[in-house]
Amino acid sequence: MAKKAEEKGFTPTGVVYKSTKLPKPTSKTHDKLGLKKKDLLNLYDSMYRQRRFEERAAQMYQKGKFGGFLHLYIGQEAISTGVVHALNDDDDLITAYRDHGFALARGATSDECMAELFGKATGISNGKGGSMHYFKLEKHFWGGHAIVGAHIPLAAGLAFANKYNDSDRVAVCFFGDGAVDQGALNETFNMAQLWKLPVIFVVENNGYSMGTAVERHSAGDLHKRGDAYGMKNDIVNGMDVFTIIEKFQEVAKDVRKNQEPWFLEIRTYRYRGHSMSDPGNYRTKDELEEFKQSDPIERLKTYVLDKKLVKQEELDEINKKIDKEVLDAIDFAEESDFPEPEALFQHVYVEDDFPFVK
Amino acid sequence: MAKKAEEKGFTPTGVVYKSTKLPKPTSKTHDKLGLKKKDLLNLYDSMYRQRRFEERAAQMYQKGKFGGFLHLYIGQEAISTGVVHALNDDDDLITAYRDHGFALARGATSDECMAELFGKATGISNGKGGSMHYFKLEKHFWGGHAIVGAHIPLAAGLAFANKYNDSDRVAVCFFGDGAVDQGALNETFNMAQLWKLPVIFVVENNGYSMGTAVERHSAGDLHKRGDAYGMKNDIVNGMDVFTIIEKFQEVAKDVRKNQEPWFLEIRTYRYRGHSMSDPGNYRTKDELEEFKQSDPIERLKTYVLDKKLVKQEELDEINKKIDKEVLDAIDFAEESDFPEPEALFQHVYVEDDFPFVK
Amino acid sequence: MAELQFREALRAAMVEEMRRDESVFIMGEEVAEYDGAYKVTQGMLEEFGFKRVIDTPISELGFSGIGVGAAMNGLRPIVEFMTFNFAVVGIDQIINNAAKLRYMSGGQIKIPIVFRGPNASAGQLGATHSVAFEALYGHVPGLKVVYPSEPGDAKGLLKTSIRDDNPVIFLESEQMYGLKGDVPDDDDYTIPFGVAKIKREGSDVTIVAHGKMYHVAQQAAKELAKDGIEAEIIDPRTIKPFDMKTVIESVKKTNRCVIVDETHPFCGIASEVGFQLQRDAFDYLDAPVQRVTVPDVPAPFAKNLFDLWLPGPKQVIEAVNAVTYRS
Amino acid sequence: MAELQFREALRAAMVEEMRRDESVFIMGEEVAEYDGAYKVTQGMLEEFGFKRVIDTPISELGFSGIGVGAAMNGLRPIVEFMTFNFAVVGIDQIINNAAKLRYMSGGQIKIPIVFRGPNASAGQLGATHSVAFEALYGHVPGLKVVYPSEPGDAKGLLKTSIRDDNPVIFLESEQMYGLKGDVPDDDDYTIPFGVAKIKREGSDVTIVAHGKMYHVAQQAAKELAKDGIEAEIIDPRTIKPFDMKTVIESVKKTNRCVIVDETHPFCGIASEVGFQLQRDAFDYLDAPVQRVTVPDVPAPFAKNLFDLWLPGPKQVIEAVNAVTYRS
Ligand SMILES: Cc1ncc(C[n+]2csc(CCOP(=O)(O)OP(=O)(O)O)c2C)c(N)n1
Ligand SMILES: Cc1ncc(C[n+]2csc(CCOP(=O)(O)OP(=O)(O)O)c2C)c(N)n1
Ligand SMILES: [Mg+2]
Ligand SMILES: [Mg+2]
Repeated sequence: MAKKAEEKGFTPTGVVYKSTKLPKPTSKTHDKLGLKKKDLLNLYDSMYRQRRFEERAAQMYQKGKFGGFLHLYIGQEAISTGVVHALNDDDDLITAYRDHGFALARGATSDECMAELFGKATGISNGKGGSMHYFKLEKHFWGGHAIVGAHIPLAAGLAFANKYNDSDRVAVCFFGDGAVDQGALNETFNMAQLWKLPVIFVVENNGYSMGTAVERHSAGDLHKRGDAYGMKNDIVNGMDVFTIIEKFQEVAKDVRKNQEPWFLEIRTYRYRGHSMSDPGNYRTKDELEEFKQSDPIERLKTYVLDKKLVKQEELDEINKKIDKEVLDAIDFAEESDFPEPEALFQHVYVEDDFPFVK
Repeated sequence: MAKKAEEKGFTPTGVVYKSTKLPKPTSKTHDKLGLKKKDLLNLYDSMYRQRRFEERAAQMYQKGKFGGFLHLYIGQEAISTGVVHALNDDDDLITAYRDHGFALARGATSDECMAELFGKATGISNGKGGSMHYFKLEKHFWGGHAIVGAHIPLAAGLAFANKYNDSDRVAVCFFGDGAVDQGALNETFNMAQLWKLPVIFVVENNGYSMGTAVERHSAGDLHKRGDAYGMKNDIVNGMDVFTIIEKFQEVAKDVRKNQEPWFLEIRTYRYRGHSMSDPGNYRTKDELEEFKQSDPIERLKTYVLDKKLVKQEELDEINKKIDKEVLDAIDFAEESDFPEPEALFQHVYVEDDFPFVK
Repeated sequence: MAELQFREALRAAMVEEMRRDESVFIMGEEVAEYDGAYKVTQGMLEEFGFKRVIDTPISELGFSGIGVGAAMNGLRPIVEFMTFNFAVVGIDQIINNAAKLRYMSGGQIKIPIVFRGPNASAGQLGATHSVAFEALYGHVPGLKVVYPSEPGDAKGLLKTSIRDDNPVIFLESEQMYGLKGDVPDDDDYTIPFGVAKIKREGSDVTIVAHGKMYHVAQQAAKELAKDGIEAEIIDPRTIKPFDMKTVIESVKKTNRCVIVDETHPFCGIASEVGFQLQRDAFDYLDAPVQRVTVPDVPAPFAKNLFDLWLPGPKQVIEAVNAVTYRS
Repeated sequence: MAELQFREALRAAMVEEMRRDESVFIMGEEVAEYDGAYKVTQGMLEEFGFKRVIDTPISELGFSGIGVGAAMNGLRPIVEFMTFNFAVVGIDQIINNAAKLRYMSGGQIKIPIVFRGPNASAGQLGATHSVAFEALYGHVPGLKVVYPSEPGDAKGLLKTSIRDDNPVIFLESEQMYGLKGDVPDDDDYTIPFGVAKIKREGSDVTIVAHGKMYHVAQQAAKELAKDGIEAEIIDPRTIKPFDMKTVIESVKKTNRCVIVDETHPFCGIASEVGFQLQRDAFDYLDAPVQRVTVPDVPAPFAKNLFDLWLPGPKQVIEAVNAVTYRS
């Protein structure tokens, strides 16, 4: 379809781009990372829940059970899972619109997540946010943000408050490779470095911003955007949960101690289209298949089985439990009530009696 | 007044900041740079005009002859002068609100520049822009922009059109160190590099963004903001017109040939306050005096006199001519008419009969 | 005359103008290789190549400004926003640069640029994705603002916009891209700005409605007709300039007016039209002008709340009942 | 009660609130070491130190967002813009994040933040530095908007703003910072939002005017009084919520209304007030509501043009003559 790159023009096209290249995973074993059997099962449980939840959500979407956009995190689960394991429960997480995985990893229930998709009052944002706007403040999960890049300053603000209040909390901000091109990132990086804010910025470089391969939208290696400010930075393999855990333990420790920001580029891949309507014509099947070879769930499974740390039945047990949990969540969502009509005017302001203009 | 930096907080204060450090000037002599006697006199003429124009403008402002803001370029004249010499006349220049120097260097008359300050119809922007918004398109001078950082994308757009039209023109964009913190810069840098636009971005690092020393507002060395995108960059001494000429000849040639952007950090100093109302308490007298030692006009003068390239009388002649020119410009401005009342509704749209809402 | 989808009509306008004038080009997120997030630009990369159909990074501030700079320097950019909600991060380039540079330069600068893309709500996309921006842009002198409701108007007005030497904000609707309608084939089919169209004649009440709301007005009018109320529907088509003359003429006949408008009520389009009507047709009004708008709250996600939020025929009928004193 | 300058009244409000509540802090360009571009924050660094009085880079988008994030996480930021014209580059954080996050999170998030600084024109500063933004912010649900005209109101309303748990846009005027007026010393002197003040009583015409235009209205009223016309002047003080009740009550008495407003006319504050008046006080209006605004053009630099551009008593008198049928 597209013209040749040799033709004179601006953003080149028609070239088969290799979207992203994985750095080596860690060679550390689970015990070196302090992971007990219980932890390994928990990691598996968390990743599988995210995967299963989204597979079912996609089915429900295709059945027309709910509207709006739906962006799936499938393929990237090692990141949410590893980060949540490595951090303290009161560290603050914030992400973009591809947010189901983080909410679930942080302990939101399948019920409330599914109900949100259905726009029900029992949803994680009371049905007012939808797929892109999950929030769960009691778990220190700050959303779910759909203006690309616009939550990056918010993350620095969370960290600012943590530092102001002498709290020991670290804020972690996730965004896609597409968000790296928003000026919000740079303004925030500069202030975070100047003010030495305890925040970890993380780009989940999954190779594409919608249909645009990363080298077609960003000049230079993404992690280098930190260099300009003297911000510590690194590249990380995002398909291996051990690597994520190792890196975030290390970085969180540094940030907590030195009260200084970090920028991590995590290389990963999304198996599905950008959203449900995306056929993904901009990439090759081969590329997709290659990344599926490093599937984080399969990888952990193989590891624990090969090392005989866990029995197949134990994993089957988890699968069964979660399969049922997610099916129940669909029932829960379907049976839940829509918000009351009055909810339309609630939560605009803190007051319930604000005199809205008619 | 200010508290100690050791106290816990964010942007530190109360420290005597060394705002900016000059790199070495070029050791090349005028003939190595291809400068004839005529050129040397022209350079002197240009710098002295800018200086004298602004000294008089300041007097008129203090006398209450006109309103608005007035930001003086005094101390930085080697940059405008050197750049204009090094570039082709149809290369496109654009700058921020500290714009008198560039307009004059590019051949705008003292008359039209002074008349603009007075808000007269004979002004360089017909009295509609004022000090911060000089425009002279026939000289490829694109303004005069007062939203910090907002003209940086415009410069890339000028370069985009030049490339699109296969023109050989290069666009050069000047901005202050304060503008480096605007996200507009980064978004533009990324696209300029991706699209290989023939544009030279130049930060005139004069040590301060208003009252904020550069290390209090920007993390890291400014020129490094180019590294993130793989953009060629360098630091330049801005108090020596030969250095500017040398560097811009070299860089413009590279940009013209390779159709790729550059980022230059020019270290310079402004002698006056940020604007007329600024007493400049944030800096020491010593610092100011130190920089005045490297005054670009004095420097050129000493050079041409020491080398006996030019006689003192020749310089005196220029001074006299320009002193009179600027005084005449004041008369011209005072005697010129204000815009006609109809001008209020002109130039909003290209049509003269646009049906404005009442 | 052909029957085209709204998106096809927009594409036809752009393709024809790009064939006609080398200086016209389009840039935006996913406009080239992806063929457009909503397929408005489908096939354009193929025809015009990647010099004139340009994928941008997600840098609305940057590429809006690059567009303005390119326009200053002789080109005629079409800048597509994936939606106008995302243009908010780039809005400084529109309201401070595009709208004001000509004025501040004393007429030296000309900025022939079109900013276009979907506006207002498109179903359950949540608060940040559902704002109608015509009041905001209409408020800013130096911009022209267009929001067509039908494919034919879309083609003619987009061609006019591309040929216009001023910055034009051209608003569309995701939900109308599939809408079909008659579209003249004529390569020079342009529609002048500031000329409203009476799209339904009636003598009992004037309904002013643009963009997506125009269709809501039509539905309401059908219902009302069953009840013997004949509504005259005026589609202003361009928000700035706004053709108040046609509205006032109509109100002189009907003596009643309802404005249907997807912007928020406070300082919205309806406020402006209503204000001017009371000022300039005071003696002709037999009832206060009423407005039907989204409420003064952000867009909710839940389907039931969203349906309450978005104006529908029911609210229009109620407003007509109010101005005709039937309620 | 002390006589204070407007800037001193603002400072008093901030200083008192910062003494009262550790979680209140201020950030912005030149607010600390420089003592404020317009000296509103003079001495605050000295008292509160550089943890709570913070100089920012020129990164309006970034520091607005950091403010919102800090507010979400328990602090109560005051964000000073050097002027609201510069906030345009950061406006996404205000209208997409600050205004909408509470709603989208189903009420989980609370954002107690004040964005404050000079608004509207301040003499010959050119088109990019002269915009009045109250219509734009008022249009956006989720924000409260305040624009006081006198030092006493400024103190009381700023204290209310800082204590409010919602995002508040607090508009000031460079040209009014030196204005003196009586200001209560009371540490708990707060003024509720949405309560207009009748600042001059009269029976012949109602003039609604806020911010800098309030003073223009007062000048006009003085002139008119010489002519036997007694104007009632209402200063709404807060734009959102807007106290229409007080306006309507007044119009029921005077039957005529003029709105003086520094926003541009199209979808400006005057449009909204005028619209609501015709809708809700239709039967009480003896003449169409008139508006006096800046024209539908950017601000010019030249003194003579600027003076034509900015509404003055003359235009207000003309409008009053129109509504009283004296012209
Ligand atoms: C400011 C803004 N511009 C455009 C969009 C539309 N949009 C939503 S997601 C997206 C792609 C983002 O890709 P990336 O950041 O790589 O995240 P990923 O989808 O890969 O997780 C775009 C263009 C938006 N939401 N906000
Ligand atoms: C977006 C924006 N924010 C703030 C301002 C106010 N302002 C004007 S100039 C200036 C300082 C800029 O300093 P710098 O970029 O170093 O340029 P210099 O004055 O040194 O030439 C500030 C804060 C503005 N004009 N635009
Ligand atoms: Mg991506
Ligand atoms: Mg500077």
